[in-house]
Amino acid sequence: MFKAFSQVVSKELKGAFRRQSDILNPIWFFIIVVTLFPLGIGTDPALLKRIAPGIIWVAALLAALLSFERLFKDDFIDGSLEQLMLTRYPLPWLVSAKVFAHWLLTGLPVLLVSPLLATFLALDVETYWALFLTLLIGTPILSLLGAIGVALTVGLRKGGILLSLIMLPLSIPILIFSTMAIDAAAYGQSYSGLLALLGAMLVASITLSPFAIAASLRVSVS
Amino acid sequence: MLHCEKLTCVREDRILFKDLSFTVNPGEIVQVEGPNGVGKTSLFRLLVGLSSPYSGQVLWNGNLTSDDRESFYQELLYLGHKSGVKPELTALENLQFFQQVHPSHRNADLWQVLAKVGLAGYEDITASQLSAGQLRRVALARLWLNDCPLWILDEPFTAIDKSGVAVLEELFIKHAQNGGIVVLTTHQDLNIDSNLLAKITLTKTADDLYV
Amino acid sequence: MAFTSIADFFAMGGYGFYVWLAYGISILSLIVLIINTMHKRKMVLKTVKQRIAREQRIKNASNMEGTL
Amino acid sequence: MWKWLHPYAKPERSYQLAGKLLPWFTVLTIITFLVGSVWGLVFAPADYQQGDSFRIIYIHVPAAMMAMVAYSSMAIAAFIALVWQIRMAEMTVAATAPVGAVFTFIALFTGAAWGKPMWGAWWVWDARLTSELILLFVYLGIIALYNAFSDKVLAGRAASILTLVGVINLPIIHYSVVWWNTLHQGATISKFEKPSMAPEMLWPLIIMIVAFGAFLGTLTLMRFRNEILARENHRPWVTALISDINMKKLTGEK
Repeated sequence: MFKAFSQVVSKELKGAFRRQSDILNPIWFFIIVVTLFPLGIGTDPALLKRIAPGIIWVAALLAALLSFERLFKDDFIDGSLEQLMLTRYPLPWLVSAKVFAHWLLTGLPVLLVSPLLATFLALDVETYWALFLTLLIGTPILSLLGAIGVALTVGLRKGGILLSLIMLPLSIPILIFSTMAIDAAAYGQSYSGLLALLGAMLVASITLSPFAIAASLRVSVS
Repeated sequence: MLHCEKLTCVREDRILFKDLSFTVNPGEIVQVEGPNGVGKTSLFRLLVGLSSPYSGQVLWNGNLTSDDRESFYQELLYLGHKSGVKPELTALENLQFFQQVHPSHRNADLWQVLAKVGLAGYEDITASQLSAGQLRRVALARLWLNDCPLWILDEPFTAIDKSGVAVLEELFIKHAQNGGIVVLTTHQDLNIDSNLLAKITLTKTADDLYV
Repeated sequence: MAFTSIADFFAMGGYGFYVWLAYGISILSLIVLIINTMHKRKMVLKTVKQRIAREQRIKNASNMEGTL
Repeated sequence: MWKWLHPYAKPERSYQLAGKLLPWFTVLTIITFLVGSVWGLVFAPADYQQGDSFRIIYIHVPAAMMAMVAYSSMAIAAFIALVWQIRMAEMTVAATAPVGAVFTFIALFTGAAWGKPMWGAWWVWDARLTSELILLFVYLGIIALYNAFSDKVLAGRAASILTLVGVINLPIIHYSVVWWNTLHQGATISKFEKPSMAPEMLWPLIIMIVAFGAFLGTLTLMRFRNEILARENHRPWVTALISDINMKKLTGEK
C-alpha cells in the first residue's frame, strides 16, 4: 500500500525533474508578479509592508493555478490516468499520492522563495514568520482543492478557465484567514487562533478531498 | 469467469447496444467484432469499469465488479487505445512502474521483456523519442510481465507485422491454456482453433432507439 | 597594506559580515557555474557513449526471432 | 563577405579553435582574479565615507558591467545568427546566457549586501538594482525559452529573436526605472556611480573588470564547446573524439 504511494510519488518527481521548466515556470511567475507591485505602487516601505501579505498570497494562488495543468492533463492524454484507475489500490489513495507529489513540486518552492519576496516587500521577521506558517498550511489546501477542480475539468478541452472559476471561490476562505493572521502578526497580536482554523481546514481537505477527486476522475474519464 | 447481464450502453443519447449478455469461462479467447463506431471500445470500458453502463451488470467470479473494484482489478490487465506510457520517462522506467503497481512477476527481467517486443536498444531513451508503434509495444510488453487471469485488449494487433501477430496469438493460446481469459477486438481474423475461440459480433442497431 | 593585523583584515572595519558574505556568495555562484558547465560536458559525452551502445544493441538484436 | 569567417562555420574547426583559446583564457582569469581581489581587499585604502564596506565594489561593479557586456555580445551573436544564418552564433547566444545570468545575480546580491550597511535594508528599490533585477528576469526568460524547445536548432533561433527583442527593450527599461525611481525615491545618495576614485583604488577595479571579462570568455568558450558537442553528436568526428578521450583516460595521461 505505502509502496504504491511512494512509487506514484517517485514517478511523478522523476517525470517532473526531466522537464525542469514545469517546476520553475510557476516560481518565476510568482516572483515576477510580486516584484511588479512595488514598481506599480511605489517603494514606500510602510505602504509595502501593509499590502505585502495580500500580494504574496494572491500571487501564490495564481502560481498554484498555473501549475495545476500538469496534475492530471498529461496523464489523461497519454492514458496513464486510466491505468492508475485500474490498479488494485484504492483510487483516493493513489490520487492523494499524486497531489502530494504536486505539492512538493509547487507548494514547497513557493515556501522556499518566500523569504526573498519578504525582503522585496520590506517585511520584518515577525510578520514574515506568520506569512511562512500560513503558506505552509495554506498551500496544501490549495493543491487539494485545485486537484478537485482539475479532476472535474480534465476531460474538457478548454479546462483552464473553468478550473479558475471553480477553484478561486473555494480558496477565498484560505486567503481571508491567512491575510488576517499575517495582519494580526504585523500588529504584534497573537494569531494562533487563525492558524488553528487554517489547520482545521487542512485536516478536513486532506481527509475529504481525495474521495471527491477520485469521484470526479471517474466522471471525467468515462 | 466473466459474466455480463443485459448490458446497455448509451453514448450522448445514442444507444450503442442494448441487453447484451454473455459469459466467458476460463480458458476461452473471445474476439469482439463489428464495424467501427459500433461501440466495441465502449463495451470494453464498461467491462473494465472505466465507465458505468446505462443498465445491466458486469460480474467477475459471481460478484459485481463495481462493488469491490480493487479485487477485480487485482486480476485484470486492460490495454486500451492509449498506451499509458509517460513520455518523460524511459521505456524501462515505465515498465518498472507497471511492475511495482500492477500485479506482475517481480523477478521478470525488463530488458528481456523489452527485447521480446522488439525494443532492444530503445530501453533507455525517453519515451517521447519513440514512435507511436513503439509506444504500443511498450504497452504490449506488459502482457509478458503480468500474471492476471483476465486480459481485456483493445485492438492489440494495430501496427504489428505478420510475425508479431503470430507471436501474440501463440501467447494468447498459452494464456488460455493455463486457465486465463482473453477478450480482444481486432479486424484481422485469428488463426486460433475454434475450441478456444468464441466470437461476439456487434451489429449496427437501428438508430431509432433513442432514449 | 591597509590593515594592521589579520584580525583587523577580517573585521573589515566593522563591515566584515557584509563584505565576506558578498564575496562568499559571488565566489560560490561562480564555482557552481563552473561545476554545472563541466557536468554538462560530462552528460553530453555520456549521451554519445549511450547512443553508441544503443546502436550496438540494436545491431545484435536484429538477428533475434520470436519478437513483435 | 567575411571570407575569413567561413572556415569557422564548420563546427569541428570552431570546436578546435575554442579548445586552443581555452587554456589562455583560463590562465588569464586565474591571474587577474587573484591579483585583483588581493589588491582590492588588502592593499587598496579604505573609503573615507563608507570605510571598508566599499571593497564590495571590486565584485559588484565588474559583475554588473560584465552582465551588460555578456548581454551585448549575445545581442551581436543573435544578430549574426538571424541575418547570416550562422548556427555557430546561435550557439554562442545559448552559451553566454547562463554566464550573464550568474553575473547579474552576483551584481544584485553584492549590491544588496553593500546597500544593507548604507541604507539599513537588504533590498532597496534603487534604480540600478531594479534594472539589474529586470535584466535577470530577461536572462532567465531566454534560458527558459532555450530549454523549452527539444529541437536545438529551433531553440537557438527562438532565443536569438528574444535576445534581439530584449536588447531593444533594455535601455527603455533602464530609463523608465530611473524616472520611476526619481518619482518615488527620496533623496537616497546612490553611491553606485563610480566616485572619482584615487588611482590606487581604481587599479584593482580595472584588473577585476578584466578578470570578470576573462572569466566570461572562459565559461562561454567551455559552454560553446558543450553546445557544439550536444548538437553534432551524430557526426563521426564527435564519436572519434569520444573514443580518443576514453583512450587517454585508459592510458591515464588525460
